[in-house]
Amino acid sequence: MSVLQILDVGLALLVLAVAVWTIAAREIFGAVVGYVAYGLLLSLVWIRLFAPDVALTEAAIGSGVTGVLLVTSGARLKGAGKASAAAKPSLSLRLSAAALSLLAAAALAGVILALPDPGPTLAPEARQHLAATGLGNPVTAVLIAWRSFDTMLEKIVLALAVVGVWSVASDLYWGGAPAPLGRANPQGALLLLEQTLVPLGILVGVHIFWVGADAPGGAFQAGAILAAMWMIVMIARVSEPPPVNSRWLRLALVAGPAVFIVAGLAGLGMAGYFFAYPDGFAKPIILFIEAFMLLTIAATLPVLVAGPPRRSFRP
Amino acid sequence: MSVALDLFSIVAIAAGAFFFFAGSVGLLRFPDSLTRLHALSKADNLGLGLVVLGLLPRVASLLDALKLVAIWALVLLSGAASAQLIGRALRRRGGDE
Amino acid sequence: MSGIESGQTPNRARAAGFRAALFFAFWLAISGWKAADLPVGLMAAAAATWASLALMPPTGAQVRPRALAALALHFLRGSVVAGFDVARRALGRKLDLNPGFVTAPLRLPPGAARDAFCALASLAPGSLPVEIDGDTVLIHCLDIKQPVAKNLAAQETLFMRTFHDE
Amino acid sequence: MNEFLLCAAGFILLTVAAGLFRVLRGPGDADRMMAAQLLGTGGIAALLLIASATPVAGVADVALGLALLAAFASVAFVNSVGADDGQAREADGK
Amino acid sequence: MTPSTLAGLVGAALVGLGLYGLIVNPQPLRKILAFNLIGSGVFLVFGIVARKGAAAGFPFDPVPQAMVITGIVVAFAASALAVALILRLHEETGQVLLDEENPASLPTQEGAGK
Repeated sequence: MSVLQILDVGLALLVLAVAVWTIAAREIFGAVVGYVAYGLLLSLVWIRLFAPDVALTEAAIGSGVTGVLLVTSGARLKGAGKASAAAKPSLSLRLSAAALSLLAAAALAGVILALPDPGPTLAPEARQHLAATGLGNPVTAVLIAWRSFDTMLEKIVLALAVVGVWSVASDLYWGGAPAPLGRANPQGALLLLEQTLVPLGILVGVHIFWVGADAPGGAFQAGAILAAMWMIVMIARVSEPPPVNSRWLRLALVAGPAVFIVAGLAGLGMAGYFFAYPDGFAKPIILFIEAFMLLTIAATLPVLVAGPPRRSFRP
Repeated sequence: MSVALDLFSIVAIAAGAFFFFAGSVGLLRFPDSLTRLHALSKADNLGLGLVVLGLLPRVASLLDALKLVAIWALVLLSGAASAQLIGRALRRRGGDE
Repeated sequence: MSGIESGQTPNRARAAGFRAALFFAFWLAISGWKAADLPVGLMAAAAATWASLALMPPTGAQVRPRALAALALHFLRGSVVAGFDVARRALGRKLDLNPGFVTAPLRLPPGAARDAFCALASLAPGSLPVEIDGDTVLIHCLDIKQPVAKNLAAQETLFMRTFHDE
Repeated sequence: MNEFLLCAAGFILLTVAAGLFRVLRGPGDADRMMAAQLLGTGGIAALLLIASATPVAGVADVALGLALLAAFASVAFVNSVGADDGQAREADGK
Repeated sequence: MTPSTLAGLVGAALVGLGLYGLIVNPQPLRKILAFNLIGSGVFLVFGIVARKGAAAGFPFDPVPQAMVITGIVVAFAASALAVALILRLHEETGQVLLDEENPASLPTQEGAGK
């Protein structure tokens, strides 16, 4: 066994241990911190699977933004969580759940061990499409050029999630702004972080967006980083979550899918099928679409974390 | 030359790993939350700094070296700020558990 | 970086130029200097400068490069000493701890400069500023027998020498 | 040399994982958050070491993203302890 | 055992763990956590499929990886929606258990005003 294999096994055991803790922790908050750590470890696993694009997404969204969402809501629910700790499910339920889970895991493991190696692959076709787009990063090419329908629908799912979160609001507050993300009187260290980290974060976000055409990165990862920066600014109370009827906000939220659909229709009109990019122009068009997706993701994630409106439209 | 550079890498990275170890030990052994915060914020930043230092001779270009240093600087900034943030939260709660 | 905001245009323009140059240098460090990427880098630096000016209005402070180097060296050394200090205390057979709080006066006025100084001070050995109250800072120390307040004052002098008003 | 880098990565992961015992033991939520923060820094170090020893492109950018978000969860945590919007009055029995 | 097979097995175990947590934990927020564990387990299985599909000069098959990236974003959106629902339930009823014996009282107009 080489060092690398030992490292892999250790990493796998660590991931599993943290996952067990996330499920078994007595308090909500402990479980949430476990989940943040879990997301970090998972991005190491993705690096070992030769998937830096996924690792970056997992680090930014799976661990970072989801972590903030859960930490915030976990603190809000803390009292309720403690009171309910007594209501434990019965032994029989737990045993049957364990049996069912074991069965599911074993079946999945069996499938994985039975996978042919090398397995069925779409990589050669992806290679062809990559050549047609002029991009260098196959994952970005798949996302925007080849499987663009999936990506567009996923953007629409994001918009639907925003509609869902907003519609949880009580009628009184419709059209108003979500509760502030941060507390009054932020302390100096938070302001320092916001003043120095945010401009650097913008640079890193644009960089990851831009290299995403040819190297690991792209609109999703960059959008998540920019979203995180906006959230830090809101936590420092330098800016507040915008009201849900703000026109600019709504434009930003739909810009990505809208531009995507327009580009698809243009392809239909010009080259004969939905999402056909004309030869030679694929790369600029893809980057154009991605820029709007970046905007939409950077706007959507903080809006989802901020939650439904909690303050009336006119204060 | 390359042997010397390798030796330098090994020494620096080993030292970095040592400080991570010390930080973890401190986190586990120190008696109250605020002293544990010291262990965290001082040892692991230095550990990462030494690991970055050790990796510098191994990078392909100056660009990669600058990026490594940028990563360290960002962690340093985040670490310094979050140590103060957590410290004040602990103080506010009287949180010397 | 400290003092009253002057708000004069040339001042603001100079600060903007200075920051834009810094951000562009950071962009080059993370993204490289291929000619095709430069326009994007300039746009990113402009966006970062805009954000920076909005979040931290310029105050007309000047930086002395040599003093900055001395400051950086001082805190780098302090950071190393702090790491050894923690390691020694953590790994010793018996925990060598004498924790407690010390209050120290701050001469820097409230603002970005003070926040930055406190962040730097949290890297110094044995000290961790946890709360600022008016013009005093409450420092948690690993060993209250160390001259923490005196060291802090010396560091502050060094810091104020580096960033000075016009 | 690569073996050494991987050993160092494994060792760092091991030590920060030991630090994760703080997540188990607590006692306070702040201790848990500190352990997660330590894992973040150690994870970045391990990532850089692994990247230096194995041929995967773009790992430096992943580390850059992680470094940028290193304080993110802690900021949210500090922000939410005793969140004073009238909802979270917990009765800590510590 | 190759690293990808190992990761796949971890994925399978995570699906099992998450499923158990989803059934057993009565608190909705914990159920969200468990659900996310299942999700990341499935993503890891995608990861091994992507790795085994290495061909045409790529060390991986980019299609499953792209799907995982969209999947992570969708999982976040679903979590955010679920959290919003839970917080609203908590606001209305003061409790967060999904429990038939203690049915959450229906929200009233007065209750909406906080």
